[in-house]
Formats: sequence, C-alpha cells, structure tokens
Amino acid sequence: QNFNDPAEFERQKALLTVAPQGPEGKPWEQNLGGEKVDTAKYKKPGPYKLCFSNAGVNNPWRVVGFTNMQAEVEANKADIASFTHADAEGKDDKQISDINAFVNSGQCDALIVSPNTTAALTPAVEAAAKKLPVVVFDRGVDSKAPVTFINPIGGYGFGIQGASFIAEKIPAGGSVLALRILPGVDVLENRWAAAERIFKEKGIKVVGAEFTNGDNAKTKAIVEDYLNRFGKIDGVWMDAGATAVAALEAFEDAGKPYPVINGEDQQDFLQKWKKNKLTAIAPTYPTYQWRTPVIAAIRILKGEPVVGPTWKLPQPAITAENLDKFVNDKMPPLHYALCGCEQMANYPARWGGK
Amino acid sequence: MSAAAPVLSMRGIGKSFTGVRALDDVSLDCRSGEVHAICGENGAGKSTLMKVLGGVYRPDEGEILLGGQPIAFRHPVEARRAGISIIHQELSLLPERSVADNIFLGLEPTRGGLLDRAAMRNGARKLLERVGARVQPAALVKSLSIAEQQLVEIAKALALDARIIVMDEPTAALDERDAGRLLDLVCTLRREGAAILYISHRMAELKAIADRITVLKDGKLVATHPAAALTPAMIVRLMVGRDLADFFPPPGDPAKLGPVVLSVQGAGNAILSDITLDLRAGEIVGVAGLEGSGKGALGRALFGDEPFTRGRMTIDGQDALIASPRAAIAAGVGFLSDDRKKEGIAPQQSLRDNVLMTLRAFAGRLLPPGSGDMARSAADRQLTQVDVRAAGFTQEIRELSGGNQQKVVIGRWLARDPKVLIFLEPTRGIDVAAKAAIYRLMRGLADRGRAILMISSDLPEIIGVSDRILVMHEGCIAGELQRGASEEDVMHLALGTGTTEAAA
Amino acid sequence: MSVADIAAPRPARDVPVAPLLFAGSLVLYVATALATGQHAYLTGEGFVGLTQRMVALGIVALGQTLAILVGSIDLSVANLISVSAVLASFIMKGEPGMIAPAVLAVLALSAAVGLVNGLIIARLDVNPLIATLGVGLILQGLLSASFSNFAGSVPAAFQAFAYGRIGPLPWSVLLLLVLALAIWLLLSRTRFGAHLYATGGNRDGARLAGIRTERVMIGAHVLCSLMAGLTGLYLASRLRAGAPWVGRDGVYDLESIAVVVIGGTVLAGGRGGVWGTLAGVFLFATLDAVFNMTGIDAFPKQVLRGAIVILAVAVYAVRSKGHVA
Amino acid sequence: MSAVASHTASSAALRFARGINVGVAVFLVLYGTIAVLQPGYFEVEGFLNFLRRAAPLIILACGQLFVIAGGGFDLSMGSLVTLTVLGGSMLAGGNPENTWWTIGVLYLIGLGVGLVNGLVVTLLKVPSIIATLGMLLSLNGAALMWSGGAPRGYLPENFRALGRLVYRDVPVTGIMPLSVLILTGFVALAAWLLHATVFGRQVLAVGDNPRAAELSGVPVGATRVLVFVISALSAVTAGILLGGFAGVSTAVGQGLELQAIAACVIGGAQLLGGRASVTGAVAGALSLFALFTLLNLMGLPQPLRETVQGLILIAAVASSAWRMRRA
Ligand SMILES: Nc1ncnc2c1ncn2[C@@H]1O[C@H](COP(=O)(O)OP(=O)(O)OP(=O)(O)O)[C@@H](O)[C@H]1O
Ligand SMILES: Nc1ncnc2c1ncn2[C@@H]1O[C@H](COP(=O)(O)OP(=O)(O)OP(=O)(O)O)[C@@H](O)[C@H]1O
Ligand SMILES: [Mg+2]
Ligand SMILES: [Mg+2]
Repeated sequence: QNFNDPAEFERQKALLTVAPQGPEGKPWEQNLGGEKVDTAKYKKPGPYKLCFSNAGVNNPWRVVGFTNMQAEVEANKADIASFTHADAEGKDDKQISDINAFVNSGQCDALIVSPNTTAALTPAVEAAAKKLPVVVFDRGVDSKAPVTFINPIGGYGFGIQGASFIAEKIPAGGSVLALRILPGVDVLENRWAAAERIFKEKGIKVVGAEFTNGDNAKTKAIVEDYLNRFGKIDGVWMDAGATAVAALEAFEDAGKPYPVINGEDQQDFLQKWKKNKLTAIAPTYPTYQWRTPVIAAIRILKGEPVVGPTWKLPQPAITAENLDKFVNDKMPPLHYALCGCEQMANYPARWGGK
Repeated sequence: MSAAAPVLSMRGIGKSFTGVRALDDVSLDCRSGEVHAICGENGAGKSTLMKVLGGVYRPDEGEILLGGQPIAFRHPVEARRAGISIIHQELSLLPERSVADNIFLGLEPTRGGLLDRAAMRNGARKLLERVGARVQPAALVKSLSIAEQQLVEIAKALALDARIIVMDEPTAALDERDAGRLLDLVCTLRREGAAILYISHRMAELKAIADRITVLKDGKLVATHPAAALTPAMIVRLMVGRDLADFFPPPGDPAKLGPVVLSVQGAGNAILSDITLDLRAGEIVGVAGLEGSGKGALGRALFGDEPFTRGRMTIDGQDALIASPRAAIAAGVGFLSDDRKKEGIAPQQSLRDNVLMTLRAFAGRLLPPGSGDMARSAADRQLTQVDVRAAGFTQEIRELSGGNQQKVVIGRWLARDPKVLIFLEPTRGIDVAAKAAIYRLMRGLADRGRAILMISSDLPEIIGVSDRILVMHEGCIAGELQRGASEEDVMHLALGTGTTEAAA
Repeated sequence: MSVADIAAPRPARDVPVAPLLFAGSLVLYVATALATGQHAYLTGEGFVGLTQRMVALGIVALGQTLAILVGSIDLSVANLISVSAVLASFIMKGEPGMIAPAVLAVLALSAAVGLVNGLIIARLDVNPLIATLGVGLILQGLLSASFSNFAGSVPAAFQAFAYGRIGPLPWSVLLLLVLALAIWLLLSRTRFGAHLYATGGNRDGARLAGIRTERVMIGAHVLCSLMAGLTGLYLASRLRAGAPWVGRDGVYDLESIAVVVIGGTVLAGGRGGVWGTLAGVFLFATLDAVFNMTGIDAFPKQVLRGAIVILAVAVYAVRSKGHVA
Repeated sequence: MSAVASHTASSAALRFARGINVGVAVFLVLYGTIAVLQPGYFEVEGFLNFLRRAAPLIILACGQLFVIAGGGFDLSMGSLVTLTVLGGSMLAGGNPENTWWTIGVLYLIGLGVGLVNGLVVTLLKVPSIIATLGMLLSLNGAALMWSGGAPRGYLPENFRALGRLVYRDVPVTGIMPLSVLILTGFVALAAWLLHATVFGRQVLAVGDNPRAAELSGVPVGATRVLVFVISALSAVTAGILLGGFAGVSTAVGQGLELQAIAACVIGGAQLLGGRASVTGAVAGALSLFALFTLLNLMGLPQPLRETVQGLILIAAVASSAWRMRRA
C-alpha cells in the first residue's frame, strides 16, 4: 500500500476547492461532487433495525463521533426501531466476527461499518453486503459492495492545509519540527506525505519528524530537546492535534516565542490559540461525519437515492478569520469543534460541556 | 570386605564458593559391596563433595575416576548415565506430580514413543515395596508427609539401577521404624554389590552399617578408617577436634518446676482428638510417635498454624484463643518448624536479618531495623551463642549448610525468648556437637523458667533430653512416660501395643 | 531466577477448573441469548461464530500454556504474531505457489525466535518477563522499520485456512481442536511432557534427576513461538494480509496469559493443562458475544472484564492454602 | 571463630563489587553519551531538567519496587496514573480553589485501589499479576467512563505547577524545578521505608519466603496490602506530576507499569521478591529515561529505537544475572 500517492494527492488538493452541494449549514448532509445511487431494491417499511459495527472508541475523536451518532439515532427515533452496536476494541479479527454475528442475527435491516482497517475488513463487509445494505464511513474498504462509503476529503487534504499555512507564515529559511502520532496508520501517513511534499516544494527545512504516541509528556520532552539542540524552531507541524497544546507549552517553559503551528479542531488548542493570539491553523477531519451514515441508512431503507458509491463530505479548516465561531469555553478540552452537534438534543451536556 | 579395586575414587577435590573454601584436597574411594560413611560437622563439605560427584558442581581441582578411568561430569545426567545415583539432602520432588511420575523422572519407560504408564505404575509399586513405603504410585507427592516423601526419594534413586549410590542424610526425616527399614535396605544393596556412600549425623547408624568411615572438617579430609577401628567417641573427636563429655544435658530439677504455663483440655481438630496436656515452666516435655501419628500436627495446633477447632487452651491460666502463628507468638509461644527450607529461612536475607525476623515482626513498623534489642550487636551475640559457622553475618543464609541454617532459626527464637517453645525435630540434620549445644541451650532455657515441648522422631534424643515423654498414636496422646523410660516403652505406646501409665 | 518461584496458589482439593469454566460460560451465553431474545445466537451458525472467536487467542494461548507450565512466560507472542502475519503475506504476495514457502519461512522464523527466547532465559539466566519483553521490542522494532502497513496479500487459496469449512465446521476451529489434542498428548503421554512439568515444578530438582532443563525450557519456548507463528498465519489468512500491528492490537500477550491462568494453570509452572486454557478462551469468546448481545458500552465493558478476570481466578484460588504473590 | 575472621575480608570485597549497581553503571554511560551529543546536559540546569522529566518514572519505579520486593507485581500503576490525571481534571474542573481537596481525593482513590489490589491478592489468593491486570482493565474503563472517554476539564494552574513550575535564579543550581524537590522528598521517603525501617525488612522477608515470615510472626497479609497501597500512592504522585508537566490526556499512563518494572529489574531488584534497592530502582529508571532521551537525540528511526531498547534491557539484566552467578 502506498501512502504517498501523487494522484490521490492531486485529487484531494482539488477537492479542497470544490464547492459543496446540499443543504446550507448542514455539512454532514453535503457532498463534494459524486453520483447518486438508486436504492429502490432496499426499500422496506419502517421503523428500521440498524446495526453498527464500530472499530472502537479508543480515542477522543471516536468518542465525540460516536456521541454524534447516538444523538443522530435519537433524532430519528421515528424511523429507527432499534440501534445495536458492537465495539471491536481496535481488533480486526473481532470486528470480522462482530459483522458476521450481525449478519447471522437477522436483527439488522441495514449495517453501518466503521472499519478498523481497510484491507482486513473488506471480505467481511463484502459478505455482509450480499445480505443487507451496508454503509461504510471514516476508513473505507477495498470494494464497491457497500451502498456508499462516506468520509471527508482525507489525509492529504489535512496535510496540505496545515503545511501550506506553515510554509507561508514562517520566515524564509525557517525550520519546522514535525510531530507525528505513530507510524503505519494510513490517514496519518497520508497527512505526513502531503506535508512533506509541500515542505519540499516550498524549500522548508524540516529539522525532525518525531513520533509522540499521542503522549503529552513525550511531546513536551521531544520539543524541549529540539529547542535545546536548535535554539529556535519557527514552525510545528502536527499530524493530529491532541498534543498541540503540550507542544506549545514546551515553548512556554523554555521561554521561547510560540511557533507557527497547525493543530486540529480540539477546543484546548482553539482556546489557547485565541488567548495567545497564535499564528495557527486547524485543519480538520470533522466528527460530523458520524451523523451521515445514520441518515444514509434510513434513506436507503426508504428507497431514497443517496450519494454514492463514495460520498465526500466537506473538510473545512479553522483559520484566524473563523476561529471565534468555533471556540467555546463551555466544551471540554478535547471536544472537536466540528462536531456539527450544536443543534442536537442535550447539547452540550451530552458532549461533556457545561 | 572385598579387596577389589575401588569403582570410584575421588582425588584431591577442591571447590570454593564466594569466600568459602568448601572442599580442599579431599580424596576418597569406594569399592563395590562397601558402605563408606562420611561424617563431619555441619558445613564440613559433605554435601558439596557429593554434589561434585553427582555433576551438580564442577570441582575447581582434582579428578574423579570411575573404574580407574578419569571422568568429568558437566551435568547431573552424565553422572546418572555413569551409574551414580544420589539421594540429595534437600528433597527435590515435584509436589504436583504423582509418586510414579517422580520415581521415574528422567527415566520414563516409553512404548511407541508414548509413556508406558502401566510400566511406571508397576515399577513404582515394586520400588516402593522395596523401600517399605506405604503409598500409592498414583498419589500426588504433595499429599505425602515429609517421611513418605523421603522414602519416595529413595525409591527414585533405586529406579536407576546404579553401581554407586550416594545417600545424604536419608534418615534425617524418618522415624525409628522407617530408619531401621532403610538400614536393612542399605545392607541388601551392599550384598548386591553396590558401592554406597552414606552421610549421617546419627552415630548409631554409622556403627551399624559402615565398613569404612571418612571424617571431613572445614572442607579438609581428617581421616579415613575402617569402621571397626572407631568408637563413637573417637569419631566425635575427629569431627569436633575435642572430646564431647556430656552429650545429653543433666535432667531438670523437679523441685524447681514452676507453675503450669500451657494447658490444653480435650482439644482436637481434623487430625487430632482429645488432646489434654499441661506444660510447666522449667520442664522439657518430649513428644514421640511414629510418622503420621499426629505429633507434628500437635505442634502446629498449639502454635495456631493449623489450630484446634475444639477444646480449651490456656496460657498462664488465661484462656488463649490461638488462631494464627502471630497470635501464638504474641501469647508467648514459639515454634521451630521441621521443614527448614520451606518454613524456616528467608534464603536471600542475611544471617542477621534472619535471626532478627521474629523480633522485627513485633516491633513498630517505622522503627529503625537496628533499634533497641534488634541492634546488630544483639543479633551477633545471638548468632555466636548458637555457634553459627559462616563466612560472615552479612552472608545470605541460603549459602549456609543445613545445620547452620537451623542454628540461625533457633537463634531467632532465643532472641524473642517466649514462655513456651515448641521445637519440631530441632536437631534434624544437625551434627553431634551442635546437637549437644542445642540440648544445652534447651536445658538452659528450661532452667530459666521456659517450658519446652520437644517433638522428635529421634528416640535417643527424646529419651536423653526429656523430663517427661508424651507418646502419640493416631492423633491421640497414647500415654505419658517419665524420665528413664526405655526405647521399648516408647515404641509400645507408639505402635498402639502398650498400656497407658497413669498420669503422674 | 524464574517465575517458578512464585508461591503457587494451591487449591485445597483440585478444582475441575476446565469443565466448570466451560459450563459456566455456556450457561452465561445461552441465558443472555434467551434473555435478550437473540435466538440467532443459539443456532448452529451462532455457535460456529462463537467458536470462530476462539481461534486466534486459542492458538497463542495453547503455546503460552507451555511457556507457563515450564515455569517461564512469553510476552513476545503479540509481536511475533505481527511479524508472522506480515512475513506470510509479504512472501505470498497473492501467489498461490508461494503459500508453502511462506508458511515454512514463518514457522522457521518463529522457531528461531523461540530458540532465542529460550536461550536468553535458560543460558543467560535473564528473568523470562524481561527477556521476552525485550525480544518483543526487538521484533516490533525490526518489523516496523521494514513495514509500515499491510504488506503483500494472501492468495485466495490461503484464505480457505480462515474461511473454509468442512461441513458446518470451520477449518480453523478444527485446527484449534487438533492442536489442543496434540499438545494434550504431548504433555500427558510423552517424556518431553513429563520433563516439562518437572522443569516447571522444580527446576533444581528436575536437574538433579538428570533432566536437561535448559533444553526443556528452550523446547517449550520454541513450541510457544511456533503457536504464535501459526496464529500469525491464521490472522494473515483471515485479514487477507498481514499488518504490523495485528498482534499488539489484539493484546495477545496479556490476554493469552490471562486465559492460561484463568484456566487453572499455575503461574509458577508445573501444574495445569490445555483444557483449562481452552475453557479460559471460551470464557473470553463468550464475554465478547454476551457484551455484543447486551449492547453494553465500551467503558463499563472494560470495567466488567477486569472484574471478571479477577473473579474467574478467585473462584478457585480463594480456597487455596498458603500464600500467593 | 577463626573461619569467620579469615573469610570476612575477601567476602566483603566481593560483596562490594556485587554492590555496584548495574543500573548506576548503565545510567552513567548513557547520560555521558547524551551529554557528549548535547553539552547542555552537562550543566546543572540540563541535569535538573532531565530529572524533572524523569521524575514520574522514578517515582513509579520506587513504588513498584515495594511490590516487587514483596514478591508481586503491580500492573495497575499505569492505569491509575491515567485515572489520576483524568479524575483530577474532572474534580478540579480548572478551578484553582479545588486543587488541594482534589489532590486529597486522588490520594484517597489511590488508597482504595491499593487496598483492593492487596486484599484481592491476600484474601482471594489471586496472583498479583492477574489481580493487577484485572485492575488495569477496570481502572482504565473507570477513568474513561468517568470522563466520558475524553478529558472533560482542565487541571488548574496551581495543580499544574506541581509538575511544571521551575524556580528561577536559585543560588548554586540556577534553576530548581518544583517536581525535582518533590522527587527528592519522595525518594528519600522510599529509601527510608525500605532500607531504614522494620517495615522494609518485613517486606523483604515476606517476598523472600512468606511462609517463614508467617511462622516468625510477620503480619504477612498486612505487609502485602501495605505494599500495594504504597505502590498505588506513588502512582497517584506520579500522575499528579505527569498531569502537571504535560496536561490532560487519555494515554498518559499507558505502558508505564512495564517501564517501572523494567527499571526495578535493571536496578538489580529480583522479580518475585527478596532483593531490592531504592538506589537501584532510581538508577534503573534514570537509565531507561536516559535511553529514551538518547535514542531521541541520536535521531534513530523510531522502530529501531524499540529494537535498541529491547537489546539494552536484555543486556542489562543478563549482565547482572551473570555477575550474580560469578559473585
Ligand atoms: N551454593 C553455595 N554458595 C556458597 N556457599 C556454599 C554453597 N553451598 C555450600 N556452601 C558452603 O560450603 C560449605 C560446605 O557446605 P555443605 O553443604 O557441603 O556442608 P555439609 O557438610 O553437607 O553440612 P550439613 O551437615 O549441615 O549438611 C559450607 O560452609 C557452606 O556454607
Ligand atoms: N491438612 C491435612 N489434611 C488431612 N490430613 C492431614 C493433613 N496434614 C496431615 N495430615 C495427616 O495427618 C496425620 C498426622 O500428620 P503429622 O504431620 O502430624 O504427622 P507426624 O508424622 O506425627 O509428624 P512428623 O512428620 O513430624 O513426624 C498424617 O497421617 C498426615 O498424613
Ligand atoms: Mg549437607
Ligand atoms: Mg509431619
């Protein structure tokens, strides 16, 4: 598998500038291009029994996303008779068994899958798709069998947005430190591949690319070491935002000026950005995409056409201009601002806000 | 005695451990059809010499000749292949496996690549019969008593049809009856032409079976003589370097007997029933009984390790509810276990830490470990008093010979100085001089007003030391004998063929 | 020094852990299916799905049983599983002709890793926890340095290993049973088995009895690693390719140890066997299914699972005499 | 006794040789290499900063050491660190006024966790490796349940200061991180408890041979429970420092328990009990942390760092096992 696919890079780069279609203000129902698939053959009377095979809730992004999904299910109570979910705890093997169990149970009218890994889940999803309509989101599968595959633009898009901003804002000849979570995760690899390409194109010096394991303490230690070694770092590029604040704190603790930085749409980063007037950008991988599969599944079972076989959602970046719209002190530090959940029932309590 | 060339000879063997010269230029040989006894004080190097022979240790110097051929063992299996079978001093059985599995360990018969269980069962049954053990081949070893385990260990050594058999204190854990049976077995083996090296601290045994006797001292060979030429007193002099005038201490003075310290009425548990006894300050009460008679269980019940479940117990006239060893110690009872390795020592701790263990168990947790009577000088005094031989008192106790370990554990109780002391097999595996020392210590304690219950399988010691003797049979006290009773009197009661004397 | 020195929990009387655990899990499974009205779980297909959940953990755990019985432990299995899965699919690259070489290569590599584990533990006298932790790190490092994602793929013919069936029974479940039987036979009916119990029960004693304890220790580790290698092959077949994180994400190291101990094999070594382990694996599979049926949330599920692990051992350990550490 | 006298001298020398801790040696080598690569580390300030970052691991190793000395393992430390950090943010909710009682509550939670670990081991007779593995799973689940799967609040600044504050312009040393002061106090306390109290000897005796200890009257159960309590309280301490140093996240504690165990073993502690030293554990933790730092500085690719880490772990332990046999 190639993480650095120039064609895909260009495709995603182009998608960043495509105007979304669909209802205004509801990005989770919008799409960037794409066809419609006919779903008449799946039509049945409601209310429906939905099943969801989840890769896991092993990070805050997935926690927020799953909360969105549950809220979406509640919002569609009239159409949904039951919503059963199985959590695979990040294990491919278990997720395959979970999907098989769902298919055999006869309790599912439609199956939503958030695959743990693309290749591994393909056979199980294909087999399931022979028996019932399947909607896949976030990470995909290598197959056209699902009715539709929903996700935002993707990793290259994220990498492009962050790296272009940093390349533009740092002084000429400036240096950038790249902080990555861990190797081998496709979306994270794509983000880095895109950023590396941009930095190379713009002639930016990357002093190091380090893995932090998503650990704040390790992040701070690494950044401190780099500051010790190089004295000055102008930019910090990150492939995920959870440790952005820790990286900034390392600059504070060392008494150095803040770098140009990209984070993600976590509240702690946005709040710090606003408070300290950083030069920053927050590309996103919006959690509102967790709402879309529920909507899609209901439409499919009602026989209404849906966007497919790939449904690209918009993937906006937060910038200095629209920052105020997303900062919200009432929400917990690792709440993802692009949850699209502000109008849903029980907001903000359901998402841990005050 | 056969005059044939020795099957085994060891020449100039030397072996050192950290700071300890365990063996120094020791030479020894053994002919087939001969029992060659080795004796010496604790730590003299007897076991080390046997371990060198068995391929457990490699000697630093010297060589081993088998049938005249020099041979070097790198692993115990090589010694076994060469026909050397060793019963080691420390039991090395597998508690979770069956008796048959243990006996044939390393020698399992197979059929078509798979274990031949039937052959193992039958073979084990024959061997067990031969050593006179009344246990089932299918029984798990952990369910056996120490004595039964010792017999299994012997059967295991016989399973290897060996030319040379080494027995390192095989009778230490056996009662009179089983020990006698074992000695008969040794004689049979000798008749069959085996060369036998036999280690024991029991003089009577040496006299009974040895053809020649070698004495070691501080790792050096003192002398090798025909057994007929030696008297026990001469052996002791060779071992200790001086005469041992009074092996047993004088009896206690009945006039100085104090009040009853410990009293038990009609007590019992799963093993024991109807236990009634009084223990008075200043006396040593011996408890005799065959293996399995429950004498060990009596000691453990009094100490709260496997407590009584019925009956009444008082200490100093106060009802004492003893449900755990800690409670027993707090109430003034001390206990010396018969299983030193499993229940006595903390192997990696120093001698000082071992000897202070009980004192520290009852000291304030946050006190310095050397405060008050736990001071280093006090520990050293205690260790010196029990005459421990060690490279130094900071040495780890596991490096000591078994006898010296036992002395340290006794020292632990002397330091605490409880009112009642229960000694379970106090001299198991201990050399003559040390035995005498321990007897004197016990008598000294009694004279200072302590009450001592000495539970032992060693009849001479029971008779020689006790002021009174309780004899156990099938979980009950079968009777009580006064000082001066004979071995026959005790055995009658122990076997259940005697008559109970009226309690005095 | 080895794990063998942990004071063993000693049941007052030996509890028949395996049948009790099997029966208890089965009751739990059936009761939950009935209570939640999900009768599909009680059909043949439902039970096949349940046993399918046992395969991966089951095979590693069989190997782990050997390591623990011999008085050692193996924390490197998870990483070795990843390595095997990746190596298999990397060599196969979708070619049916490469199946045999790939399988051989994986087994050879696994055996080599087991040999290294065994040598470090037996010859260098390194505590097995540290030795296998270290070897695991080394393996994972080398693997991640060479592969960062799915490498290659397995041909359709090889997928039959995980997906094929004889009648209603999946091949892989059958394989698990056959392996369990083979190891049971090895443990109870061969000299190696007897020596393995002996080495685990009392290493010094076994040595004195003339057993080459080092070889036994090494042999147990080689077998344990081979099982991990097989698990890797199974996962490669089931996932269609090997990913460098399958082992770690599956937590096969800690889970395999947990099921072995739940199955009544004593951590100190020398006591236990395969059926208990299989029963432990069955309990874990049942828990997965039951949690799915009841739709319990991920986090309470973790809390429950932790408590169940403790309780499953406590049920029989609590009656043991003596001390455990 | 002449035998005693003649052997004492040579034995003492050997004992001293054995006493030089592998951990200390490894640390000196690694730190020396770091300092060569990065001269800043040779300065007091560099060393103090290094200590500040290593403090949580050192504290964890010291806590774990008590459990190891007593013959057990505590695998639940890492998840207790997570619970401390997440719980701290939930309780304090970013309000500095809540800091002190929050810390109190966190220690109470630690006390509870330690008690449960200890009682499960002593009363239910579950081997500590399983008991604390179960606790690891449960605590992780509990921490995430409590916080809804993601941190729900911030740690107040005065809470953060415990792990983050650095006093500047201090005489002699230049700077002085608050966490280094806490660390020093903690290590002194641990060393005192293990090496200079009766309790420490009881722990070692229990770890060495619980049965012998029991028959000598040592309160074995209570000692075991206390050891787990100490370990849990040190995990809370480490959690407070880590949370202070780095802020809130759900992954803070992951894998720390194995690092702590490895640190103890590198420092010469014997798994399964009976032999342990605080100096060794501290040196072991410093070695591990120096290794992480060095591998970062050398810029090796991440995966190879794992490999090197594995090699060094095995080598350190093998060398101490080898010396043990020689000595
Ligand atoms: N593994 C060891 N490490 C260090 N020293 C040892 C070791 N084994 C034995 N020694 C020492 O070697 C000497 C001889 O011990 P050995 O066990 O051979 O004595 P022994 O004659 O068998 O005594 P006992 O009658 O008490 O069994 C003792 O001083 C003992 O402390
Ligand atoms: N926990 C137990 N449960 C059932 N029976 C036991 C138990 N412990 C011991 N026994 C049996 O009780 C009897 C008495 O045991 P005990 O150990 O007191 O025997 P002993 O031979 O008198 O002591 P010693 O071994 O010191 O000579 C033996 O038959 C023994 O097998
Ligand atoms: Mg001896
Ligand atoms: Mg007995």
